[in-house]
Amino acid sequence: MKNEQEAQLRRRVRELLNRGTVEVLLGYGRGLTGVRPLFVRDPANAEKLIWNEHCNLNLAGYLVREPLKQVMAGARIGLIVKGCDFRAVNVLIQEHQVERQNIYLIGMVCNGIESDSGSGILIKCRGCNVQVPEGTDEVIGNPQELRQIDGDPFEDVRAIMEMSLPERWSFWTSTLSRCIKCYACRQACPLCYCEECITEKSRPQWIEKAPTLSGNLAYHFIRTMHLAGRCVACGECSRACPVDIPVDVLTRFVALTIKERFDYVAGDEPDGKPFLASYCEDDPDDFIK
Amino acid sequence: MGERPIRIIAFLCNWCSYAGADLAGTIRLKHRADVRVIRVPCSGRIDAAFILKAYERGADAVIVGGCHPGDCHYVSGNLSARRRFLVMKQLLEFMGIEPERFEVVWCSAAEGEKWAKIVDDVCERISTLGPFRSYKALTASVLGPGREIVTGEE
Amino acid sequence: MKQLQEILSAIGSWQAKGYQVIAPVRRDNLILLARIEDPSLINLDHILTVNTLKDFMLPRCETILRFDLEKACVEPGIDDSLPTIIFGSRPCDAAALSILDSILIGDVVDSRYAKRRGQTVVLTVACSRVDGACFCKSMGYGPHDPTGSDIILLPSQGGYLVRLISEKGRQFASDVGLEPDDAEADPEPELSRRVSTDGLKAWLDSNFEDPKWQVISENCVSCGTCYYLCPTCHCFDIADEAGISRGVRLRIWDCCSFSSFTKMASHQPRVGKYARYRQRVMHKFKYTVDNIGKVACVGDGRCIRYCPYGVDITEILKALVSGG
Amino acid sequence: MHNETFVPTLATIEDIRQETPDIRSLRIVLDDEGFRQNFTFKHGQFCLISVFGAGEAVFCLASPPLWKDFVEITVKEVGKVTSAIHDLEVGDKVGFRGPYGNSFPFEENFGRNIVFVGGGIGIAPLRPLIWQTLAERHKFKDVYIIYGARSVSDLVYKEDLRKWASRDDIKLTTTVDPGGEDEAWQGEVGLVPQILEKVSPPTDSVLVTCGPLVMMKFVFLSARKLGFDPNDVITTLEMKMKCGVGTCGRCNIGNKYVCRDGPVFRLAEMEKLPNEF
Repeated sequence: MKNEQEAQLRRRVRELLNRGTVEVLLGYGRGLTGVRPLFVRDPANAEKLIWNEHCNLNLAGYLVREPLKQVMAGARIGLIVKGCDFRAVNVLIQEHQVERQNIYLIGMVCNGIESDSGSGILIKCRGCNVQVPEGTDEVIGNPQELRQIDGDPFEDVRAIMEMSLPERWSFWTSTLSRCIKCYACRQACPLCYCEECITEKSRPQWIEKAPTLSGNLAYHFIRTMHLAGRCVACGECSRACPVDIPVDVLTRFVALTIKERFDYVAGDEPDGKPFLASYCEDDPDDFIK
Repeated sequence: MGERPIRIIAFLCNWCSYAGADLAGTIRLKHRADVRVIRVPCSGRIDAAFILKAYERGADAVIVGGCHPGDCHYVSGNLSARRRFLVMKQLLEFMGIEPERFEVVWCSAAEGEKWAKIVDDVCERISTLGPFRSYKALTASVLGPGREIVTGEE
Repeated sequence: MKQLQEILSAIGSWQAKGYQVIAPVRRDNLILLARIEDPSLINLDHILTVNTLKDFMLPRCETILRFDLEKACVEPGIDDSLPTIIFGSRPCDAAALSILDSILIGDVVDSRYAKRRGQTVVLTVACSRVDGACFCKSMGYGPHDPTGSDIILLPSQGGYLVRLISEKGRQFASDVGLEPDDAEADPEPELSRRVSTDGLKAWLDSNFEDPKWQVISENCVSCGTCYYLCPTCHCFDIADEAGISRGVRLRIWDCCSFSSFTKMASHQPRVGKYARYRQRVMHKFKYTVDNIGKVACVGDGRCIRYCPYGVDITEILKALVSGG
Repeated sequence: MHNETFVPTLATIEDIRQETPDIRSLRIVLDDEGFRQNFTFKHGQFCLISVFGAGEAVFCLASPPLWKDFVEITVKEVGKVTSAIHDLEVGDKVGFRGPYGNSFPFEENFGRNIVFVGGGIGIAPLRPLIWQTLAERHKFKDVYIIYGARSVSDLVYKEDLRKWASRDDIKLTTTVDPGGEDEAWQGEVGLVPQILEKVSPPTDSVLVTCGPLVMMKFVFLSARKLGFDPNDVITTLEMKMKCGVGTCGRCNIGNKYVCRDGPVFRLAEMEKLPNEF
């Protein structure tokens, strides 16, 4: 089947680079087994860009990392986003990490991302309401060809919520015992951009440096708290984990809680207020004595 | 039973809840002595790391306390904290920690009696629940038996 | 030729004598090297395990010492290392041990590492399959290479041939009654991934400053995956975990891609992601060569397989030496 | 005694001298008698000191090997371990590992002029060599010491400075940065490299220097300008270190490990290393 969307993307990127609308563009390229980030500066290299149902990566994190972070001021950086990735960009804008006028967003109409393991459309895509990204500088793809993606995007989270407390404890402790503290989850997260992570602070040392179970639990708990109201459920953390820890189940549980209790979804709009940096007089307080 | 007494850490804001706890002592309200209080400037200062560190160092439960809404010395520290505490409480439970081990309380400087009652209630529930053995077991697991990190001052 | 069962029963008999057996087993969706009690759980249907032998020789966390300040007492961490049989790891992982040996058992001896190595017998099961990330041949090893192994089992017509490599291996084999075979093994599987190291060292010797370093490290997000899964990376941190008066000092894996790795209170000598990535490449392909005469890479390909963002060391080595 | 590579031996703090508001020197006595009696080191080597619970950090041995029965270290409060050291009192226990690293050349410089150039706490690693040189003073020609700090109160080893000033076989010049002088100050005012150029020692001397990184870079420039051979300019480097024996992997500058191949380097060697320190 001809990939018209990909062809159109390459055409547009070539134009944007030729015209100088963007100086560098970050999109998807081919990797050993699937997709990897591709920086395009030379219009001729636009041919190397790919777009297909395996373009799972959320590239927004590169905006706040070297080398793009350094060229951010004044430069126009092109970024290819799916509707869900755009939420991460919005959070970065809300938190003043990225200036909207410095980036040029190409939104891809998306029919859902297939899992690499062949188990169908990813859980994170279920119930997607941003298949056609809105608010990007341009959209590539045909909204007419979309199919609705049904299902519960929190199915894996709810599976754990249905467990008893001891079952949950044993699930998390046995899963987290595999953690080697490589910090791939943190580095992959588009929203973990702190110059100095709390794990690196030594006075006091809040989180044990060693990959002991207590240190691992503290790390993942605190990281999840730091993503409360910020996590856009892109799943980069779990995808990056070399030992298969479902890190995003933690952050998505919090996202679900915040959605249900506060009707708040992270990154829905660029001028939204960060969840934990704001409050309402009538926020829930039924848990307080 | 017959084990070491339970140990509960309370992080209380300087302006209301700490003063409330202080009042409970000053007017000699009889309440359980298993709670150690750590004073913080505002409930807004209480970070998730505090709670985890308390468990790591042997706390069987943690109480966090702030001013009633509207009374915050810094206007809204407690209201921001309220959101965070809700998430923390839910997340602890999601990871399998009994909800009794993390309590949130609003307590004014005049509510010595409320504080005394909360302390008694929490202590009672934690005594029934028992020490937080599952958390203490964590430090031993990766390093193997006999090599556990002993940081609690048992 | 021997069947797997025959070999496993020999190993089982050594378990009874107090040896621990480390072998590949399935854990959820992963194949990991782990201590096993039941040899029947051994899984040899893998290309490579996620973790490496480093996990057992230079563990991700070990207690150097424990202290009790009230008693003014400092004592070395309990050494409960056991005589160990490693079974079913691959030739690249064994080769990595020979590199670690040269580094950690040199002028200065890393006492814990040396002790563990001394009481470990490595029974490698050579590869009958490889994948697109494997490039051991390019690093001078190969799917049937015996470097670092004490005994290597070569696949042959559905069974295995026993080849005794080291004195330790010969001793072990005679103790368990494992006879060596001299029949011909199946041919080595072909590797599709190749990289030439011609000119690499010379290029690294004279191009510490080069704009290419910025380009090749562009995709890297500075996580520690490639380090933690690398069989030869051995950098570590030493840190105390303590309460008020009692605690432990731990040796923990550390990683040159973290900016905290070289950060001092007074200054940071290595600034920038590209500089940290350069350190990784230089360390493996130049500094270690200068210091011990070996490249610190065995071509196991884990860094390629597990990098979340497709950073590919062979592609990078090619890009570095290529003109332009 | 154990033979574990990374387990320190216990030592006791015998004396503490507050050098400046944020620098103190500790006199440390090794507890194990056998180890103490056999303990020896060379000027320029370093040790690792542990404060149990805070961790371990690298310090140069700041007393000369000829002072027996104890060693001294000089510590500026900058991070976790150094702050913990600043909280210690006489009688407290620390862990000691060492000596590690190479040392300053000594015998090969007999018959030559020696110029010591120190800045701030950077004089600490030079101190053992200075005292050793003075102990064998007749084997050298002229001895220059140029030492500076930000201000008068930041000068360390004030007692040593008095002793050196009172000897007529040392050409001692002390200096403070402009604005760092007080009313009683009788030394120079100016940055160390400037004073080095002003003193202008003969260029067939051996120049040994240590100080803040910026100062050293300019001292090297000045030394070059004065005409020193880079083989005769010697310094000692500091990098983050954990193991002390060349395996933890963080103190390298190019293929040289500061803990094992250093900390003492000649300018000629350093010029061949990548600029990553």
